[in-house]
Amino acid sequence: MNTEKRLVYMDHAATTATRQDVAEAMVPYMTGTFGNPSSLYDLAKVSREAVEKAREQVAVAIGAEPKQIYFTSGGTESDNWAVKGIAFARKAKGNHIITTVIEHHAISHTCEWLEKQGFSVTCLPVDRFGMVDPADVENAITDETILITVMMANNEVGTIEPIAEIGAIARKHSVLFHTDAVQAVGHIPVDVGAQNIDLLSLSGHKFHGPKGTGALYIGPGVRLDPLMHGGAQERGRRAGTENVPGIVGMGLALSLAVADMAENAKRVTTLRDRLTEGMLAIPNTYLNGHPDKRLPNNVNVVFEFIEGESILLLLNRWGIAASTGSACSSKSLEPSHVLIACGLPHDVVHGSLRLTLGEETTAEDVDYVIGAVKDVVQHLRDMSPLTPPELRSQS
Amino acid sequence: MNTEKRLVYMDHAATTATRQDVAEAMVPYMTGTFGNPSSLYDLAKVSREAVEKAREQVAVAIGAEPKQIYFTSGGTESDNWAVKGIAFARKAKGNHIITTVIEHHAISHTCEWLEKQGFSVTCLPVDRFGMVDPADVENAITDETILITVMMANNEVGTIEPIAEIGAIARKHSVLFHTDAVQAVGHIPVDVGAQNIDLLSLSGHKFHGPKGTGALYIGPGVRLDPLMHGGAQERGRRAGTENVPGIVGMGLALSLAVADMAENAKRVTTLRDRLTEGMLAIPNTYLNGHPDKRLPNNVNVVFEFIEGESILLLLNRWGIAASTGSACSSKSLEPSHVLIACGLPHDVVHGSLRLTLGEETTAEDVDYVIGAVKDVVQHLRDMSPLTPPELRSQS
Amino acid sequence: MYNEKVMDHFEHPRNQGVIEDANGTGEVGNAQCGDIMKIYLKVEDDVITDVKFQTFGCGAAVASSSMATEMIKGKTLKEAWDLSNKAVAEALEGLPPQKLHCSVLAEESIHAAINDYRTQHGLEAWEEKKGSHAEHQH
Amino acid sequence: MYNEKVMDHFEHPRNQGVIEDANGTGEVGNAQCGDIMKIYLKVEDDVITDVKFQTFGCGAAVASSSMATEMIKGKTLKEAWDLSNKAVAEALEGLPPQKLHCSVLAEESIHAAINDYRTQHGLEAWEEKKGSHAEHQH
Ligand SMILES: Cc1ncc(COP(=O)(O)O)c(C=O)c1O
Ligand SMILES: Cc1ncc(COP(=O)(O)O)c(C=O)c1O
Repeated sequence: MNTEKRLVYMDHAATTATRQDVAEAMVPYMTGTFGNPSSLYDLAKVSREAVEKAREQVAVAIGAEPKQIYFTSGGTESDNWAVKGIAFARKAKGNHIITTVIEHHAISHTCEWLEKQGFSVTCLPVDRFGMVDPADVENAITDETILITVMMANNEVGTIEPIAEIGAIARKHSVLFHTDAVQAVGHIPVDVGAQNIDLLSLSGHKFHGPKGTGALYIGPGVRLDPLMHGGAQERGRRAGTENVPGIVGMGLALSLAVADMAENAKRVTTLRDRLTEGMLAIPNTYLNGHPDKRLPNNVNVVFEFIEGESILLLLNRWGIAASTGSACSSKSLEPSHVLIACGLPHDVVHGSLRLTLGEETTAEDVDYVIGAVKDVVQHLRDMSPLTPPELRSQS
Repeated sequence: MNTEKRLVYMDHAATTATRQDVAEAMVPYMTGTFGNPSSLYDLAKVSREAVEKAREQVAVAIGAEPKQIYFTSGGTESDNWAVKGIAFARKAKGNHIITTVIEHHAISHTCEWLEKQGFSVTCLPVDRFGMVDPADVENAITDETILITVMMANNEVGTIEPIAEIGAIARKHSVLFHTDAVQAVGHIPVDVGAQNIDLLSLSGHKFHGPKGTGALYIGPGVRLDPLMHGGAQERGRRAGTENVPGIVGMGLALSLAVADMAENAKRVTTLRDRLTEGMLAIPNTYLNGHPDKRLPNNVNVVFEFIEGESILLLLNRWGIAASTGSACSSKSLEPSHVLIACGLPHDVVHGSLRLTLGEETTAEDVDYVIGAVKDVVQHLRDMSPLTPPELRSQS
Repeated sequence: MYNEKVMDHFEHPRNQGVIEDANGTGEVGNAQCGDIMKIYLKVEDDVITDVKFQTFGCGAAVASSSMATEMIKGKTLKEAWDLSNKAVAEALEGLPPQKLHCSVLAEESIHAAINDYRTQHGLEAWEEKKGSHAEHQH
Repeated sequence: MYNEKVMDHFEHPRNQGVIEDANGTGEVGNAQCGDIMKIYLKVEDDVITDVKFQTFGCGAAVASSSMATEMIKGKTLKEAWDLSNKAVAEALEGLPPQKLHCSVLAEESIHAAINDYRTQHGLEAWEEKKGSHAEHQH
């Protein structure tokens, strides 16, 4: 650790800071203009208009109409609502749901719970790049199929799925299609029309908006049960007093993210590729996910002979915040289901490292991280009983 | 309208402004200390500690232990989670739920949905003061009963229910007991132990905390299905990236509310009684809810011969924000189920007005409101075909 | 919720009150539904020379009464009969969808008052167009 | 997540490395579970005069190896055998509940190394106390 220590946040896929301007835009709706938008006095009107403006900002960002956007408390709620809402609303039509092995737990655990309620779930495999095959989707459809849910971009390995093709297949067979676009929205182009999407989940804190905010896009004619029963908010589909400041912040953050998206993605992709190169220069290191059909900000690699939590702890001492798919760092003590699904051997899966870049990431940050990771990997390989002699330090 | 116009917020039961100090305490957790509490680096540690501090603040406020507090996105989510969570977890034990006619829609619509899923719901009546009779609860219990849910204080008429007694009955019969304490917490003393409560819902924006925050208290040994499936947050019971700023704000707001509660309640009760007196001095006007077992901040009256939405619109022109149980102001076009349940005739129920006071309400505000309401009521009575001649203006 | 035109008619209702010597009156709605409209007509030579209303109801109900009475004043009975709820809502520059029934109430109360005049004067009551009130559902 | 003591042993592991002429070695765990611990013993006159470890695993696994080797250095084989995983965890001033199995791994790897020494030297392997490893479940 002979370099000057700096703070480098490389976990943008986990969460992002709320932009300063976004936070500032929220505060007035907390303290001054705090009215309940459902009320009828003037104070409420201002809140209501702010909510409707945000609805339009979100709609525009994904090619939807404002009235198709419903605000929620986050990606998890949107996912739960879409899947359970469709399942319960359509159970008279059929009880079969198609999903994939690489979904976020907000989808997979929801599907498992629905299985306990009598639904039947098909969980499609992926190839070694984490890619779903649209042909598999088509083959899995039965007369009973009521919903297909496939994520737009994977949160661990960054692979971008063939959503438009899957959507077209769903439409051809008149099956509803939901996509968890939590990692995609604000980062890559999304268009619910062109991509044949019936329902789409997004989450505010993944694009520098506030935590505890999200939205579900519900396409024309799609009927689903509420997840939140109660008041008549959100045109009777999602009850609960509206989180006005959060909604305002999410709308603003998304409109800003989308405005900068093309330029930003280009810049971040360059840095990503530089970082990937630096990682792969370390021997016995492999890239996870798709080589180019991947999120502009995602690097996910696996180092043989060492374990991920140890890597994170040592990187933390370098001031670097990152993530791993190792079981040891997960509360469930299960290694990443995504890496396993991509065919990574069980004994290697523990050595993964996910680095996700952001707008503020610089080339210096990247070079600093490359140096730190090299040091850390060597340190841990020297300690590991698995490391072959030629990879040990000459000390 | 010959008085100087002021702004008087009389709708604290709908929502409250986030305190300035609370909003300021939240901002750093948006922009600087934004880490995902589930991660393992230092940035996350600060978030995690802030969340745990808030958990303790909430626990202390209701006599619980921190590990029994689970953060949610609001009162609606807490209610949905409690009722659906228990229903699905215990459906093998029984399918019967006991509730009351005066619950918030977050409970009543949830129960109606569960009825469609095959559960059976008993909806207990109330007396003319909106009070539930504990004996009715006991009589409704069957071998199939898995949950009793009765609100702690009613949001429309302010009546405080005999929660400790109902809790004791539930315990005697080994049935779980949930209470929607959204209107109570931070306003009147709550103690989950002394009141025999197994599950309790609360909502941050009702005590000057942020919107989009809430909590569910889950007592020892109580098992329920998640409403939000996904990640392992909140000890695996409530998935979704934690809304750290919101949680911090709610914890702080509640601890401040509870610190001032006794003094504040005394002051507000005095103002409430002054306002009630002023209202009842208007002829053909009646108080709704219980005369003294009611929330310190709630005044709910009904004026014969006029309609509530009109009252609100005119009060708004006086700068007064208030609420009504009239069908005309509700999106569902149904008049208040609570007022109907209290036995108010259908032709009178439309003329109700709810005024809910707050910490910042002054005696001058109260007198201004009394003057305004008198003027407005007379104006509308003069316009109404129902008003008897002796109540019309001499013009 | 309401536009400025509606609010203007709600706060400054035209023709509010009673005509003591009205020769046609009509009342529709009921208190249970939350709105009642009563129309007083003074008809001379088939022309409405004066009109007043009393209304128990929401902002849209009051505004619809006010606007509708303005629109029929000085009109023949036939012209007044033909005033549709849609015309009233349009004159108000729009009502929220759940409030359209208030304009229907205005149409209905005018019809009731006209037929009251007609039957009192030995004329046959005019018939409502079928289905025209589909929107007024409680 | 970890206390300072654990982090100190993780970042500055004591006795990490290999003893080329060890007369007892033990390896437990497997890569699939994410942790492997290997212990090297140098035993002279029934006393552990030197000990080293190699570990593949998380922070708690490394820290447990480091602490356990410190605790048995200079001890008799019997004393070393009696070192419980609980004692290791306590010496580390506590481990998160889901990480307690790492201290079990330390105990097990020491036992394996001791029995390796014993069997190599014509002694009978000692028997594990029954149920002592209940916490180590993968
Ligand atoms: C792909 C994906 N889906 C869903 C979620 C859940 O979103 P949130 O944590 O905002 O509820 C996340 C992030 O954690 C995610 O990456
Ligand atoms: C008694 C009661 N329960 C539940 C709720 C719902 O809370 P929220 O709107 O915060 O979801 C409210 C407030 O609207 C309430 O008054």
